[in-house]
Amino acid sequence: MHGPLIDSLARQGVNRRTFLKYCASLASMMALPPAAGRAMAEAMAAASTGGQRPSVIWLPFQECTGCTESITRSHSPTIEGMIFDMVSLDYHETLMAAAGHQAEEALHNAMKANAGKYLLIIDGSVATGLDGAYSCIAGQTNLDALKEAAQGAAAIIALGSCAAFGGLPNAKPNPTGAVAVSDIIKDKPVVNIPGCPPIPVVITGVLAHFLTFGSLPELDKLGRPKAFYGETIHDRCYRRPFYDQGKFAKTFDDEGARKGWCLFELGCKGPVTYNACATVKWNDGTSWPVQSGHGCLGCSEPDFWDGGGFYKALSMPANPLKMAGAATVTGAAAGVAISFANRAKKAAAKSAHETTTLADLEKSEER
Amino acid sequence: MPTNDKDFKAKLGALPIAHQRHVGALFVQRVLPFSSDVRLKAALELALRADASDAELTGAYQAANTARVESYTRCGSVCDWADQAGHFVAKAVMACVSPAAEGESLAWEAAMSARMARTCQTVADGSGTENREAEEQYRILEAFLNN
Amino acid sequence: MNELQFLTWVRGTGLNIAVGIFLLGVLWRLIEIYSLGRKKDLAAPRHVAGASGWHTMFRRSVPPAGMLKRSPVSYIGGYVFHIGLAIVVFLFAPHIKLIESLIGLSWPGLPSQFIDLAAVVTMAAMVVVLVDRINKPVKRYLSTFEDWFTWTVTFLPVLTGWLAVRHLLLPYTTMLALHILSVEILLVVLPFTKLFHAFTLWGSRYYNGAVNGHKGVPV
Amino acid sequence: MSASLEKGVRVLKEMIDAPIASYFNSCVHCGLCAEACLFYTETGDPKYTPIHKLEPLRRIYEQEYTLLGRLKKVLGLSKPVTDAELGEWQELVYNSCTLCGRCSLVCPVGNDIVYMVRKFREGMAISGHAPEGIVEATRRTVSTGSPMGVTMHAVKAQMKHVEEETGISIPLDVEGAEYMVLLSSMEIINFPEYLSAIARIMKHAGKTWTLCSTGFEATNSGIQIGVSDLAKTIVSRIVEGAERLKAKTVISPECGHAYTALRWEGPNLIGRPFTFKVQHILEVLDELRSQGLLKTEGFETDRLTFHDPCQLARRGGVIQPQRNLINMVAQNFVEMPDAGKMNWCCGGGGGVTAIEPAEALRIEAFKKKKSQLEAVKPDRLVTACAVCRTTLEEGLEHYQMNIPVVGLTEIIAEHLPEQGA
Repeated sequence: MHGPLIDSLARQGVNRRTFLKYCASLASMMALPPAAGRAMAEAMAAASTGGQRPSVIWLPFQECTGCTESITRSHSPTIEGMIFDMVSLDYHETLMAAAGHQAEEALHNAMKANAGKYLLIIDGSVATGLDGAYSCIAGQTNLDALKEAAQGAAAIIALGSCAAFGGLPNAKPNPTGAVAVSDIIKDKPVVNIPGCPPIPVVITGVLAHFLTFGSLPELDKLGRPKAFYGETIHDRCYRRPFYDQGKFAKTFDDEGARKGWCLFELGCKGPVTYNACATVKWNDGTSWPVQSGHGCLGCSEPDFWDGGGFYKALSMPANPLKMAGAATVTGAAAGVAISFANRAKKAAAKSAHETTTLADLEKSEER
Repeated sequence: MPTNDKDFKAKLGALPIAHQRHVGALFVQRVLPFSSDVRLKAALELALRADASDAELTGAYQAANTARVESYTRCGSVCDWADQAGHFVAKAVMACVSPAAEGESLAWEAAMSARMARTCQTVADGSGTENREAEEQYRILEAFLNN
Repeated sequence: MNELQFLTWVRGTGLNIAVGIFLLGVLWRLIEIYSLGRKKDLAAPRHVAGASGWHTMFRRSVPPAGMLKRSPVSYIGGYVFHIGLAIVVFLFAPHIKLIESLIGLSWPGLPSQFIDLAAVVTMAAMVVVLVDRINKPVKRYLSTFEDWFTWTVTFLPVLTGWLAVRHLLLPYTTMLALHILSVEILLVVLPFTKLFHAFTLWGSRYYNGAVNGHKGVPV
Repeated sequence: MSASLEKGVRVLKEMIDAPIASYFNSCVHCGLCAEACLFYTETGDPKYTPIHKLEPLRRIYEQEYTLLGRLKKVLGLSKPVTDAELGEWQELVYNSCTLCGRCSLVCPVGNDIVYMVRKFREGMAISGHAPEGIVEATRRTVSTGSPMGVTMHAVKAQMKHVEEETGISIPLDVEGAEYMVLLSSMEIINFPEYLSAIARIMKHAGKTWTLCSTGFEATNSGIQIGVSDLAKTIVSRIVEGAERLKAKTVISPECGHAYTALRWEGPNLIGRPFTFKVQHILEVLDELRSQGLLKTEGFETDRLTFHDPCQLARRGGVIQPQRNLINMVAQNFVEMPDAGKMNWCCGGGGGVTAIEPAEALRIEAFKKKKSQLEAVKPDRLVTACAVCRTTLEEGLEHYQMNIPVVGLTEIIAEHLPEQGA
C-alpha cells in the first residue's frame, strides 16, 4: 500500500497529468503562485516514499461525524481520499480497524513516536461542563484528551464549526458548556476550518499547504484560511444582480424563486457569511445551497444557530415586540401618573389664586 | 343767518374755494389760542391771504399735518383735553390750507374741527357742554356774506 | 464579541430594548402632554368652511403665502429630506419585510436603485439643512445641543443604511449592525427630544386650527 | 398684596394647558416664525424670534409639568426662571410683540405662538414685569372706566357736537334697542367722525341703537397687559350694560383688540356665553349692505388700499366685510401685498403704542408697512382701527410719505344719500 503516492495513484487510473492539473488548481484556489503548484506536486508525490509520512491524529469530540462524512466522500475514489493515503492517519476512531484498548494504545504510541511533529485534527466541540464529564473516551474527558494531544502537536486544525466556534452543541442553552478548540488551546497555532460541514477541498487545501510548506496558510481574524474565507457568499453569489435590482423571491416556489431571484427575503445569510461555497460549490462542483433554491444558513460563522431564524430576512429582527406589551403598560402607567400629578398641581395653583387687583401689578418696594 | 347746520353746510359749500378758505380761517381764529404751535399760526395767516400761492399752501398744509399727527393723544396715555383742543386746531388749520382738490367742503371741515377744539376746551376747563360755538360760526358766515 | 454576534445582539435584544423604550416613551409623553386638557371656548363660534383643526393638520404642510420666498432652504430642504426619509423607510424591500414582521401589513417596494438615489438625496438635503442651521443667524441663535444631536441621530441611520446596502467602508455585517444600532438610538431618543414633533405636530396643528377656526379664520 | 415671581409662576401653572405642552414639544427651532414677524424682518435681530420670546414659559412648563423636567429640577440640573430673567424678557414679550398672530399662521408644526404670548403675559404682569405704560392704562380703565381718562362728561360733550353736526339726536341708555354702540377712548378723543358716521348710518338704515353710560368704553387693556381678572372686570361693564338695556347686539367699534376682548375672550373671561350678539361695526355694515338697508351713492375716485387690523382680520375673522364695503364706495380700490389674513401689523397693536420706550422699535417695524404701501402706491389708506390710524399716520409722517389715513365707517357715511344728512 505504501510506496510513492504517484504509483498508488497510477494503480487507480489517475495518471501523472491529472495529478499535476489537480495540484495546480488546488494551488490557484489557495491563491498561491503557479510555481507553488509544481512544488506541491513534487512534495506530495515524493512524500510517501520512505518512512517520513507525516503523522495525523484525528480526535473526535462532540461531533456528528458530518465532517468526516464530508471529507471521506467515498461514493467514488476522490483525489481527497488518495491524499489521506499519503498521510499516516494514526488515529481515527471511525476509520481505523482497531478499537478499544488497541485503539488507545495506537493513539498513545503515535503521539510518543511523532512527538512535536504530528498534525492534530479536532472534530467537534469540547465539553467543559461538569469538568468535561459530558463527553469522555475511554474514561478520559475530551478536555484532557485535547490538552494532552495538543502538547505534542506541530499544529492543530479545528475542523467544522463545532471545533472552530462551538457549533451546534454550543448553541443556546449549551447544556454541556461546549467551547471551541481555540478557547482551550492558546499556545499552539490553531487553524479553524468552519462549515457545517466544511467544504472537502478546503481541508485538503490546508493539508497540502502544511505538507508542502510545513506551515499554515494565511488566516483571518477568526483563524480561518483567507484563501477560502476571504469573501462573503454574497460577494460571489451568481444571484447578486437580482439583489441589486431589488428582485427578491417571496416564497420558496413563487414566480421569483423559479426565476432564480435573490433569496434575501427568505432569510439568506449570504451577505454576512464568509465561505467559498459560491465559487467552489459542493459535491465536486455540482451545486450549492443557493443554487438549489435555498438561502445560505451562514454555517461558517460563529453562533449561526442563534442568528435569529434561518428563514428570517437579514433585516428581520428576531422578536422586537417581545417587550412591547410591558413597555406599553409601563409607558401608559407613567403617563397617567404624571397626568394626575399635573392635574393636582394645576388645581392647587387654581385654588391658591386670589383675584388680581391693581396693586398686584407693582412690586411692593416700588421703583 | 343760517339757523341749523344743514343750512349752514349748504351755504358754506356754495362758496368758491377762496372764500371758503377765508371764512374757514375766520372760524379757526376763534380757537387758535388753544394751540401754541407756531406752525399753525403761520399756516392760518397764509389762509387769510387771498394771494397765497399753491406751493405755499401745500407747504403750510404739510406743516399743519405734521403738527396734527404729533398732537394725537397717544393711545393708553392720560388725555389732556387742553392739548387735545390744540390737536383739533391743527386739524382745522389743515382744512383751511388743504389743496383745492378737496375744496368743496373745506370750510365745513374747518368749522367742525374748530367746534371740536372748543368742545375739548370746555371739557378741559370743566365748564358745561353748552357752548355757543355753532351760533358764533353762523354769525361769522352771515357777516362774511353780507360785506 | 465578533461582528455577527454584534449584529445578532443588535437585531435581537438591542432592538427589543429600543422598541420597548420607544413605545414606553411615546405613550408616557403623549399622555403627559395631552392630559393637561384645554378649557372649552365659550364664545359663539363663527362657522367658516375649511376653518377647523382637521383642515390645518394637512393644510399647514403647505407653506403659507409668501413664506416659501422668505426661506426656501427651510421648506425645500425640509420637504426633500422628510419625503426622502419616508421613501427610504417605507418603500425599501427589507424595511417592508421588517414592518410586515411587526404588524403583518405589506406592500410593494421600489427597486433598490431608486431607494439608493432617495437615500443620497435625503442625506444631501440634510446636509444643506444643517449648513443652513449653522449659517442663518436666527437658526443659529435658537439652536441648542439638542438640535445638533437630533440631526446626527437622524442622519446616521440613513448613512449607515446606505453604506450597508452598497457594501462600502466596512464589511456588510458590521455596517448592517451599525445601521440597526443607529436606528435604535433614534428610537430611544425620539420621545424625549424635539424629534417627538413627529407625534405632537398633529396635536399642535389641530389646536392651532381649532382655535383660529372657532373664529372663522382658516389657517 | 404686591407682584412677585412666586405669584407669576403660580399663575402660569394655571395657564399652561395641553396646547402649550404640545407646542413646546413640537418646536424644532426652524426659525420660520421669525420670518413672519415684522420685529425680526425689519431689525434682523434674532432675539425677536417669536418662539424665543417664550423661553421662560417653556422652562416653567418643563420644570412643572413633565416627569423628566421635575426630575431634573429635583436633581438641580434645571435652570430655574428668575425675576431678573422675566425683567429682561419684558422687552421681548411686550415691546416687540403686538399680539398680531402672524407667527402662529406660518409655524410648520402648527405652534400657536400668540396664544402662548397672551398666556405668558399673565405671568409677566403679576410678577411685576408689565410695561408701565400699559399698567397705567389698565389702572385708569379699572378705576375710571377708560384707559385715557375719558369720562361720561367728555362723551356727552362729543355727543352734543355730533348732534349739532348731524342734526340727529344720540340715544343714551335707551332700553330694547337693536344695537348697543361702544366707543373706544381713541375715537372719543381723536376721531369724533366715527360717532357721527354711526348716527347717520343708523338713521339711514332705520335701526334703533343706544350708547350706554355705564359701559361706553370698548377697549380692554386687561387682555393686552395679560391679567384676565382685570380684563373680566372691564368687560363685565359692557355685559351688565348690554343685559340691563336688553340690547340684541353690541357693536365693537373701529378698534382691534376691543373686538378680540369682547367677542372672543369676553365669554371665557366672565365664564359664561353672552346673552347678546357681538359684532364689529364692519360686520354690521356688511350685514346692512346685504340686507339692502345700506345704500351709498357716488364713488371715491382716488387710489385706495386697505390696511387689515390684525385683531380684526387674522385674529378676529372679519376679512371679507371690509372688501365688500370699500367696493361700494371706491372705484380704484387695490389690495396691498399680503392683504387680508396674512396682512402685516402696523406695529402699534397689543398695547405697544402705550409703551413709550417701544416707540423707536415701533418706527423701525413700520418699515414693513412702508414697503407694502410703496408696492401699491395708494392716494389714501383706509383702515378700521383707531390705534392703527394714529400708528400709521405717525409712521407715514416719520418716513415723509404723504398718504392720508381714513376710517372705513367714516367713508361709508360720507356716501350716504343726502336726504339723511
